[in-house]
Amino acid sequence: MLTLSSIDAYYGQSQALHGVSFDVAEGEILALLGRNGAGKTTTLRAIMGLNRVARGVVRFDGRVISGLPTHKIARAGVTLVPETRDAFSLLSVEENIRLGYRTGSPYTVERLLEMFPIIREFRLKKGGELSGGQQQLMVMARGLAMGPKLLLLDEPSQGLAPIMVNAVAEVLSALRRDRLTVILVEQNLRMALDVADRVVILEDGVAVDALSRAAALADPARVEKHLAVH
Amino acid sequence: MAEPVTVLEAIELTKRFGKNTVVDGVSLKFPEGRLHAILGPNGAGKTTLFNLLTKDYPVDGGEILLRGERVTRLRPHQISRRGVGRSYQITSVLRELTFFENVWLASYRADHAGAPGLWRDFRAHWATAEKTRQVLAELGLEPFTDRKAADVSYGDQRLLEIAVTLATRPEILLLDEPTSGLSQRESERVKQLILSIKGKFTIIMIEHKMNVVMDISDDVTVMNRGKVIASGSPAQISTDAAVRSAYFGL
Amino acid sequence: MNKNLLALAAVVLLAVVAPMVIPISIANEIIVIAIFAMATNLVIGVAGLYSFGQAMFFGAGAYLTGYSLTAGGLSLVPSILIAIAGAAALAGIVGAVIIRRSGFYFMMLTFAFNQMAFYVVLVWSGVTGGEDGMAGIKRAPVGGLDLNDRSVFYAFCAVLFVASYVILRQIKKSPLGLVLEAAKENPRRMASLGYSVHGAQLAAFMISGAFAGLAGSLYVLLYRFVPIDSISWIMSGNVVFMVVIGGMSSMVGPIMGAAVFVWLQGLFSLLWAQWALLFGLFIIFVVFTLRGGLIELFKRVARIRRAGEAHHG
Amino acid sequence: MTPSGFSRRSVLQALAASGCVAPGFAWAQAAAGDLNIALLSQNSGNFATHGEVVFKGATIALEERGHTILGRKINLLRRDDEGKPAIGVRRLTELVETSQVKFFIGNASSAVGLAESEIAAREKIVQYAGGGSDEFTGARCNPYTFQWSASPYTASSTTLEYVRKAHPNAKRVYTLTVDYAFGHSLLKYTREAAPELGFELAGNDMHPLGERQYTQYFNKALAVKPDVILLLTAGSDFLAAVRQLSSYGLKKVIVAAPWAAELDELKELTPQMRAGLILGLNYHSSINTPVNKAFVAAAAKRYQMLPTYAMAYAYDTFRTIFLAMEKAKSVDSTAVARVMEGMQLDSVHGPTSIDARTHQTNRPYYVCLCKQPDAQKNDQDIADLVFQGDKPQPAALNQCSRT
Amino acid sequence: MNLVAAQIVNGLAIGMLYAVMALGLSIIKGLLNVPNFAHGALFAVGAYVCYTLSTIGAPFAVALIGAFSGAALLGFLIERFGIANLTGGSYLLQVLFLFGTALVIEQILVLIYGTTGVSLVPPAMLGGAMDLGFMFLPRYLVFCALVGAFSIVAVWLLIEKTRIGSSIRAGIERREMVQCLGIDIGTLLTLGFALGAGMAGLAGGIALPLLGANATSGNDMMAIAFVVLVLGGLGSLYGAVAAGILIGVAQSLTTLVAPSASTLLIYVIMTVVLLIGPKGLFGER
Repeated sequence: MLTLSSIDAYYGQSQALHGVSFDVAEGEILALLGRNGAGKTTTLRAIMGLNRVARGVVRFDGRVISGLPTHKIARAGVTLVPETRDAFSLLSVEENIRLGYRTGSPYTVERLLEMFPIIREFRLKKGGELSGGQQQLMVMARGLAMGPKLLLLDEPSQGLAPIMVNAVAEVLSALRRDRLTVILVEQNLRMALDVADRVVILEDGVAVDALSRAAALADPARVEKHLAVH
Repeated sequence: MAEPVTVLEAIELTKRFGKNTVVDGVSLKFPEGRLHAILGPNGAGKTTLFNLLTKDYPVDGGEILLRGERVTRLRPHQISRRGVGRSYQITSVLRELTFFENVWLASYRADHAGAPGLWRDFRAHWATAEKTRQVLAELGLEPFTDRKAADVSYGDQRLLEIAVTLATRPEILLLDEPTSGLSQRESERVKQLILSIKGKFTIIMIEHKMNVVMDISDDVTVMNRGKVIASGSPAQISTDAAVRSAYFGL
Repeated sequence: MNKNLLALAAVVLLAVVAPMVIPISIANEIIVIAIFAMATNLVIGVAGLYSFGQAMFFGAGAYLTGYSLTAGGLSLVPSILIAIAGAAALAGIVGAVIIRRSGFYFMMLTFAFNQMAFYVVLVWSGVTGGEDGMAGIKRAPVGGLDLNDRSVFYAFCAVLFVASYVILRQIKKSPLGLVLEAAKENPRRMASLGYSVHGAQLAAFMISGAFAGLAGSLYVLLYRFVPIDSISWIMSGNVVFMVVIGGMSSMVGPIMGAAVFVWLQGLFSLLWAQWALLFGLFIIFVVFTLRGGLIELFKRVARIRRAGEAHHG
Repeated sequence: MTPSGFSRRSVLQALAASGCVAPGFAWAQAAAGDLNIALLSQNSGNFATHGEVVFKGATIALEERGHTILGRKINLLRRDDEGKPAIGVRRLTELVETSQVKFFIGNASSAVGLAESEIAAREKIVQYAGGGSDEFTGARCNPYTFQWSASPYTASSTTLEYVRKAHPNAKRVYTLTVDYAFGHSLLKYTREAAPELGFELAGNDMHPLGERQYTQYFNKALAVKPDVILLLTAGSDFLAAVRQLSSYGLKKVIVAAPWAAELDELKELTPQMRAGLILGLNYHSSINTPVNKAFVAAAAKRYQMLPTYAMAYAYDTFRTIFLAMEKAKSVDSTAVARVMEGMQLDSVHGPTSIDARTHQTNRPYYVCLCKQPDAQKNDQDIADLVFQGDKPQPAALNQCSRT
Repeated sequence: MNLVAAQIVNGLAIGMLYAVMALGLSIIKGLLNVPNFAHGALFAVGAYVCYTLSTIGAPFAVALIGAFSGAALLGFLIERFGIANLTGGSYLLQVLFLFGTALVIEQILVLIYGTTGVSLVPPAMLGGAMDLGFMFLPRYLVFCALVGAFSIVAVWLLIEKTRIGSSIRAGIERREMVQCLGIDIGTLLTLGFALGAGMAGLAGGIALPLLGANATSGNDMMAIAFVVLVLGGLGSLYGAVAAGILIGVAQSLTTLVAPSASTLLIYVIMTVVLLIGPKGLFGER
């Protein structure tokens, strides 16, 4: 469904991605792992057209989307839920979600309020009045309201209290049941491996490894050595 | 051996943004001459802690002691003049200026306590210019002397960032992810650089690259959700359960 | 170094040649307004503080000179010095109050202070002459020079003009200038290096005020009259546009801006009553073709020439 | 030069004056013995119509004598002062330097005229001013500046005299005054003249120059139930005030303004807004004098329009200057100025004299009553001349220190 | 006491006019981060459109709609062909462009309508004054306040209750994210500018019977509108409305004690407010 072929991308003036290639199949959840600064966020932003793709091509649904303006990529069915949780703080929760809604989306506002019970009670509050976790859920709901064919999720559990992490995990499982195509950037390895079908590991702007969930679970060291402590 | 002197101390430091408490009652002591690493997942509040220590942000609660003096209410440039130098996570080099100018500004500050001069061409402040060239040479950045910062690679900008911080000749050095966004080779260079200055300064460093942290730091503190969850030697930390859980959710 | 001398030579040449090709009073006004524009560039271009209240200092210089010469009964040089000191002091007071505000708020505050100054001058007509302006100003001789002679007065202004250029250019290249340029880009970083950004900006604001005061003072001596326009916000707006049209990257830009503004306005107004239309179109043209201002023209020519030389060499 | 379109000549002139062409060009004309006289008026901005009409008046004065005086060709140099003192001074200085101009007339704005009078005094240039301020003939009088407009004293007293005559029962007068020198002097003279005519000053408000919002003043004024509202304000401030006053639809209150606007400017108001307004004027086309009749006929022939203040000002001042030149048999500005002092002539106002000391033109002031909308014959038929008076400023009130 | 009440009523009406003008500025400043120096010229355009439509016999309501539409169309063109091509340039460049554009618009108005200004008598039913017992209140002032309030409510509904309105609010806060939702930011900015410009034109139309119109008559209003904008606080759309009414009432009340200070007053208020609370009265950013 999505193919990245030898992407070079820049973060400001500095080159953040060096020839990154991978693809995502329809209905698949792909986890993008790597340390801070490895280029995960830049990859998502490059797909979305927010960062310039200097070389290489991004194909989505058979057509080249690299070079298109962001709103056209969005209209083609790609949705980004950024790690910065860009809630519109002056809009109510419901308005936030409605703003994302596009006709024909299977995720109607009503259904989303159903899926995210925790935000249903805040639907008339302003986005800015929510806690970090509530905002995260709201922004995910807003992304889903667009009825995306491909959802880009950037660190949805980052900095959240455990109860909220669980709520995010539940939503991810729901997406998995819906067979939605997702690229998930996640530092929480357990959460990533819970839902992902496949894992791609970035290090210093290079895709250094790609493996299935089974392989990752079988050989955790292979993943962990790129990520942290040891 | 006598206990080393504490040069910088945070007491119950707290910072809130709206409803989110980003730094939540953090108390830490930084002894003189040691390299202290701060770890934690994204959003743990590490950079905010730095911003509080350098007074880039006003403090919502708690105190900061610098060599025993209460500095909680000072302004950023006053903190800087008391010998606290800092580098930023997002490169904050002056992109429109050359390497020379960037480092010169830091050296000049160290040389010159009063108001900046306003007649002689800044390049003609020979002593400062000489020191500037020295710092650039030490970090192997001479070839870039007259290049605009915007025109070089990210890695070289990161090195410039450190050069600028060193040129202020601080006693306490706060490095915010000095290797972020660098390639393996570049971050090895930075690591060697930090090793070479270790011991001359008190260094506090936010870092994600475990190999860097484990190889060079004396003490490690791990933060998560605004709180300190573990402190100790690198070896202790690498096996700490709370840390593994914070990182991997295991 | 070479480039500096070249620019200085060009500025001197301009000052010498101008009165030969255009009416001397217009040439004189151009060099006086150019001092004002250069002073403004220190604040806007170098320090990145969008001041829309520069006429406050120009006008302060103008009225102080007028008052010192008439009611004060002082001679010329002390009057000019009082104007400079007074304008700098006013800039110091206003700056101390508003320098911590940034961007659009700073712009609006400078504008508001300018308006307040204007109304004070308008209402305090016993001293300032109000709407009718301040009259009766004479150019007393200075050290045996008869300044009533147009050419002598022009030379007097030209010397001060070149001196202002040299001083303001030096300030731009001085440590203070570099600190200001750097603070424009990243004030937080400058503070973390230990610089008092507001202190440096306040200094620039005062220096700019002082030179604006000098320009106001010379303007009054040129026309021997203080028009109330000299402190109007329109003057503040105009000088900003001169700086932007001319180009902010060097002190030569504002000089070009002032020359074009004063001269072109006169030319257009002779051609057509609706000259402001031509002027507006000219501004739009500059905005779209020469983003760096008129000074870009020279840079482009230089670039083409360099390219040509490289080609031949 | 017409307001739109360029002619080759105008471009050449412009280039010459601004120094694009060889600098000698501009001097060539004077060297040939021509007389350069200047017209500095507002050609751009809000009162740009003024500049156009002034130019027409000047043209009639020149054409009347075939563009020659004492055997010399007269060149009329026209410059735009934008209605700003600073620009007026700049343009006049430039003219003095490049074209040896020794005679000029100018803007209706006193501020511009007074700024220029400084140069007139210093460079010995005859200025025949048309502004409203009494400073021209008062504190800032000088040997070369003459004043064509009536004294504001004459204006205030004449206007009030008419109100007294037309409305014998009117008693309470509320004044709204613009807060700068011109407004202050009108107020001063109103306070002198009103009690003598049996008016009681019920109140006064000062409004800032450039005020756009007047309803709050009228609320305050109407609260004291005046018989007359006297507007001591001018130009666009006056027009805005009248517009907003008309929105009250007052029937009983008399609205008068001794020195507010000329008929050209009144065109900016609709006939309903200005109906019944009592207005003091420096000139009206129906003045019944031989010179004026000839002038009105010339204007009708040349421009198909009724002359108003601006046109008459330019015509009458240049005509007077030319008469003085003939009398002096010289175009030397000092000689001409000496002749003008105390000169007696027949002007558009009829027999007229110029005060030798103050340089005030002693002439009548006119009061008009604006017509009801249905009584207007055409768009130039705005107001009827109903009264005139010529009470001069009492010597005790004059501040001119010349002897 | 009665006079105080009268001045407050008067101030409310005038303040509403300031509010309409400043709300337009606020939308433009919020979305495009440009101080619209052509706002005064657009005000004049609205006034002239209203005048022209009225003189050819259109009902006053239609003339007001025309005033809005005419200025909005012009705003559309200014953004699409001007400002949109200057993004990435310096802030001052955009300011300079708007300044030049304002000059051009003013001069074109002079070419079309001449330099003598125009006036319009409001329709008969809006003429005259109502006797409220303690004051005479011109009917047109009441109308002015009502239309002002009505148009503010209409804009409020547009911005709060419609999809495009929430896009505008969202766009003011986070341009990038709005694009990620599939909204064309370029079009949104153009529409936002057109809406703001239309508000200026509408204010010009409403003000026509009170202030008349000439090519530069919008500049005085623009200066006040900028003060109102800053006073209300950048980033707060409705701060401008509250501040506009506040300034109108304050100016009106000053007339009772120190009339000649009323112009000075607004700058003093603004300075004091900004120095005490640096973000204006209702600023959120």
